Amino acid sequence: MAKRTVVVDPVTRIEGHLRIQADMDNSGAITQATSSGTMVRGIEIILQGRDPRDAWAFTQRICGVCTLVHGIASVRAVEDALHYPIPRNAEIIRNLMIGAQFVHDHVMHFYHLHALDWVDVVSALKADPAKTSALAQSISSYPRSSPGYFAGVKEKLARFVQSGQLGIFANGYWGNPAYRLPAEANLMAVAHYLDALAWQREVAKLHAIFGGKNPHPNFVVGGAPTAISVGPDQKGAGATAVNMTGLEIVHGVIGEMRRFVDQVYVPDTLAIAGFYKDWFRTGEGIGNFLSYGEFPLKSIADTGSFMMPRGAIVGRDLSHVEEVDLRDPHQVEEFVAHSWYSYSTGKDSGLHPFVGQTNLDYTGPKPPFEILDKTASYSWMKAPRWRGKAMEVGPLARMLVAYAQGDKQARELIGMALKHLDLPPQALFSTMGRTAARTLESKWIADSMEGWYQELMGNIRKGDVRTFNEALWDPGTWPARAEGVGFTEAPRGALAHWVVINDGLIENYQAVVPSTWNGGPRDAAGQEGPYEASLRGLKLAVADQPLEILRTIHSFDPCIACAVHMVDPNGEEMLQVKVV
Amino acid sequence: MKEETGDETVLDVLERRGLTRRAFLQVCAAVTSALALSPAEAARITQVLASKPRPTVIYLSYQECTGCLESLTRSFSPGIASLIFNDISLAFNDTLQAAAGEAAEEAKDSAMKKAWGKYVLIVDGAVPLAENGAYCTVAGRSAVSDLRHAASGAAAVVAVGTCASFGGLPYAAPNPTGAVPVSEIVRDRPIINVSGCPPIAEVITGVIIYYTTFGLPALDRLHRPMSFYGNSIHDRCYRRPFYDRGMFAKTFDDEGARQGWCLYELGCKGPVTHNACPTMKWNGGTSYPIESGHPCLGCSEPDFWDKGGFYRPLSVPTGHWSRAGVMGAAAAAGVVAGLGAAVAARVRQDRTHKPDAGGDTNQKTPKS
Amino acid sequence: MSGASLLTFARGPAFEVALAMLIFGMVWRLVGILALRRSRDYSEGRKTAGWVSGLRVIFSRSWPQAEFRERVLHWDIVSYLFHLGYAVAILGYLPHILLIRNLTGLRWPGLPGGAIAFAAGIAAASLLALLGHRLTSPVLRKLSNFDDYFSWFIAFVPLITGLMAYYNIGDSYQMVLGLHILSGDILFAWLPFGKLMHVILFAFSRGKTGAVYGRRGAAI
Amino acid sequence: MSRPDRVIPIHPAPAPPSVVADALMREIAAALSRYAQDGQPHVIDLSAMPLSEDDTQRLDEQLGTGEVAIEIRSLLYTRVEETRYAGVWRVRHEDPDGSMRGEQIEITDIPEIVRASAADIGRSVQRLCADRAEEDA
Repeated sequence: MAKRTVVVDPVTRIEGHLRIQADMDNSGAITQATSSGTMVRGIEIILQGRDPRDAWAFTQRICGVCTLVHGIASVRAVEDALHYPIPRNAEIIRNLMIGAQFVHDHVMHFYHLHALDWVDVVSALKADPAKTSALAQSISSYPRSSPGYFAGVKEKLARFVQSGQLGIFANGYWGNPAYRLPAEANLMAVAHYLDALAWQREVAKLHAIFGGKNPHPNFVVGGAPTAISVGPDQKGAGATAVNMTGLEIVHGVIGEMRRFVDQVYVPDTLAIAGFYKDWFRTGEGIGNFLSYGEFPLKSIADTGSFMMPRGAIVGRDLSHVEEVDLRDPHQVEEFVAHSWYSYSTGKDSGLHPFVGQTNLDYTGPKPPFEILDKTASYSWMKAPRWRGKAMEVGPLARMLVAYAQGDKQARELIGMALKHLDLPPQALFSTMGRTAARTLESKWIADSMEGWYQELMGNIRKGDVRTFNEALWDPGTWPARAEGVGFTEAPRGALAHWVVINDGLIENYQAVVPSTWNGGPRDAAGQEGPYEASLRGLKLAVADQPLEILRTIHSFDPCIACAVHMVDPNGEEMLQVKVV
Repeated sequence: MKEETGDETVLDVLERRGLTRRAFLQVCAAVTSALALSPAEAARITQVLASKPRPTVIYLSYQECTGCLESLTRSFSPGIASLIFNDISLAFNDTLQAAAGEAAEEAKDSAMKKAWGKYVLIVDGAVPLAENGAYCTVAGRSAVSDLRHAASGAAAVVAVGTCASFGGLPYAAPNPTGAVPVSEIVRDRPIINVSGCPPIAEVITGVIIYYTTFGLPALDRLHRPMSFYGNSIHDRCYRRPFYDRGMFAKTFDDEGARQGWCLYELGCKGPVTHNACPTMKWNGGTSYPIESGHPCLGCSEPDFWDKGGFYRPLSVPTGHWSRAGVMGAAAAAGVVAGLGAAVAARVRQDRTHKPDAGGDTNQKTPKS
Repeated sequence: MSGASLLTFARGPAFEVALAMLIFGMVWRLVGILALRRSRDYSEGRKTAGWVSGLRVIFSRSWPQAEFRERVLHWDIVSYLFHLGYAVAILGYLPHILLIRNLTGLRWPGLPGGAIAFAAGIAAASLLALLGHRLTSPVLRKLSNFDDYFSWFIAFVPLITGLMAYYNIGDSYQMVLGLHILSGDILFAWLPFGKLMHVILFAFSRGKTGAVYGRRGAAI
Repeated sequence: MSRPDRVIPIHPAPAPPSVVADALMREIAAALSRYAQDGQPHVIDLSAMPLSEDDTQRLDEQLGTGEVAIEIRSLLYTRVEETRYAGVWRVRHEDPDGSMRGEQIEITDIPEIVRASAADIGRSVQRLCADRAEEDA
């Protein structure tokens, strides 16, 4: 195999369009990968001079997939700047909304994006429904597991294939030797893939109750927008979506989520992972992990009360968790050495987001172009660094930080999985480790949602229906100048927004998003981001079926069904990878 | 595997796939239901689907957040919607393409070529023009050139979402990337705008299904289908009676808010926003923003990002100017002009009545 | 211009310009009048506290004198209806109150939409009647100048566009609302420069008259 | 799922009267007598109607269930049921995930969707002959 550069564009739609150029050596192993964001909308520029209470709606449109995370980070940033406390009920509602986003996103990612990297759909046609049923019943109490049910799924699948159209399952690498599941496991996964499709539409209803719609549910600085219209003296009971019916829908959704995670998602992950144990040894990336923490169990100001703790792990060292301070000018910095931006302080300098700059400065080739010069600027993403280091963010980072801090639930969940799979903790630093961490945290969150729901109902019963604090709503009450940072854990990782408010209006706004942590370009010192690093050394077993690249890229959760489109430097199509 | 001829009907597709006429009747029933058609129109749908060649649909994305496509997938199920999109109409979509099972770029080109001049082009996202289009590139090509090419072979263009319809967020002041809506680039094709940020799932599917069966729907001035955008949110809002009675929530969590009073005072843009939220609602009819206590952002209207703030009531000025400065200057100018006028009047007085005639009590007040 | 952009224009730059003109004009007129040279009255006042009479006249002249009452009363009533209806529509309607709050920080509870529409309807009808009177009465017609008709028009348009917006008449609500707000902007801008300034000046002119006559001991 | 304690009183909105159901029953009666006279079938699409819950319930009660029920498992899942009035059928189409995709009342002897079409029968003949030939060979 000759040395070559492959271009993968677009890879996925994380915040627009992602392009990867990978240099390969003679053996077909990737020697260097570059990750480029090829779309920019200048939202940070658009925000300047606007009412900070409006900012959530703008930033939410950064991404319609993990739709609510930017809204949350934004309202928290403004509240942080104004020292604006919100009622506990609002905090709970936000927890429920973020939690629902997590579970929805993770299940969708696993079944509709990632599972087919491991599951051979066509092989499922050879499965025996009775044996599949036995297998399913041996690992889970999920009720849809009768031989008849699996026979029905198989029949449907057969009809797809016979009609010459695989529909949603088309164009995978079916038959590739890298697939290792027995036919029965494949059939079971296909059945659950279909179930998850119907399930996801239902669980989006939680957002519709509290936020009016999904995608892009509504938020408000100072609390939650929806007044609770239940309670002994509420004459208008039923007047808002958060009435008894609405709360029962919410509870129903939580029940659906827990049921699906417990009975389907967790058993499937463990079953599939058991067949791919070698993937617990590859695709690590950089070994530095960062979590801002999420799910305040008391209040957002009390960082110690978070269900998922905050912290940083450097160089795989699980014995030590470093403290993270988002206001510290020496911790989070963004670099633009290889990005299409300029800084007034110089191209190689790093800037803390409070003094961050968004000066679009495109220096790349005029489109149409074939190749981007990796030694120059090549991305619309900046390169965020923590104390100068590239950090991986996401489920693995969260679970590791919790694990390293001795969190009981994290230890229990990870311990259970490792024991089940008979693996050491080091196995977590891997492609499959990332995937498993995602599943485990889904369970952790889904179970916690029930508790938050009960806490909310308890408050309502006690007569506490407060959801909004009016005290600082009027900009006339604000200080002349304020700075704040709002953070959240998005399903794909740590996210924070920094806002500087001057005279009631936004003076500067900077969002540092998970995609830039994981997918950003190299920095001034030449350090790669996690995407770039994790692809280094990866080999394709079958040249035109880069299943291995997909497995690793998808383990970072590139949010939705994507098309990986590879072109060689001459513009000729060489490889084409499509993922359902 | 898939032998496509340019003029297959939906019935042909199903028969080729080995399905019976019963499946066809099921599709007709589902489409009828999706569009809420009268029995007379329902009969026509059966006829159209059995006789008219199925349209090719091509879906492209530019400066977007994927929210529109996400919304679309919320209505997806293994049933009718995916059937319509994947099996009957949709020939290319970056994201859902996997389902069609053909090499993406090839599929796009061949689908376009095969149905050149006849396909329906769906676009989401705005298109940036600044920097020769470098602010959004797909496979190294600028969005604007990609769109021009695709549109030149389209029978009609459906702009999904407010970004594609009216520019949306990228277009918001100061529009750093020079973004424009689809209609600025495509000028010689019929355009249907399906606005909203994002649009309601069932509205997107409804419009596309309508177009693929009946052709262009009736459109309003902004090229939005009347059937979904004919009424304002305010007209159909369940809180409208409170507006009429003068009962308004003053904050997000007062007595009025809990009792579902009108959100006008909190900045609701319902009166000037046309969309189907109050009737169709979101996520399977669960709720819509106003029902969930938040004022309508007006997201299906042009320039909704630039109307002075989401929490500023409609009747309140948008106030982009520095009011204190400008108004102070106006007052100061008024003082100067007033004093000037008075001095002029005094001078005139003095000139008319000689100083030695002082003490004239019959002095007339100057003409004002 | 589309309805939406008209509305944005009316709420934005047009309003700011109108407000600036209103402030400028008001200050100009008031300063101009207050800074005029007052002629001294050398006679000995019959009463010392002329301002009491001044205050009284501000109100007493709000009702026709007995001598003229029979002849003018019903037109006075129509005029009252107009002024009251206008005031209720402006000060009782929540969207207007929110505007005033935005400008001054003051607010008060609003009235139901039906009451506002009724008041505005009365105001519009009486304004039409007054115009009819002006056109049909030979004396009034002789006395009327451009300012009278223009001011009538400026006062009438916001009323009628407001009613149209309320009842959603016309095919674009945004356009009608935009026109309504724009007509309000024009009303603001024109107010200091024509006879509409009487909303402020009536107090000064009557007060001055009352004070002067009071000092001279005239029965008022 | 377990329901939360019902200490919170619920104030359900008064249900709108079931005017639509009554109108529908009149339409069905008229259509059935027309069908009896001149064999003119009639279809009422329920999905396009503003049926309240009360309406649906009233309709279910008044139409009842008759002797015949047919399931069609094709692209969608369709259930065809005769009502207690012979010649009046209810046809419901569902997605595989169970969500309703359309519902009609048909006044006819056998609903159109149940019949095997000539084209389908033709294809069956070919298939059957081919299968037989294979078997024989």
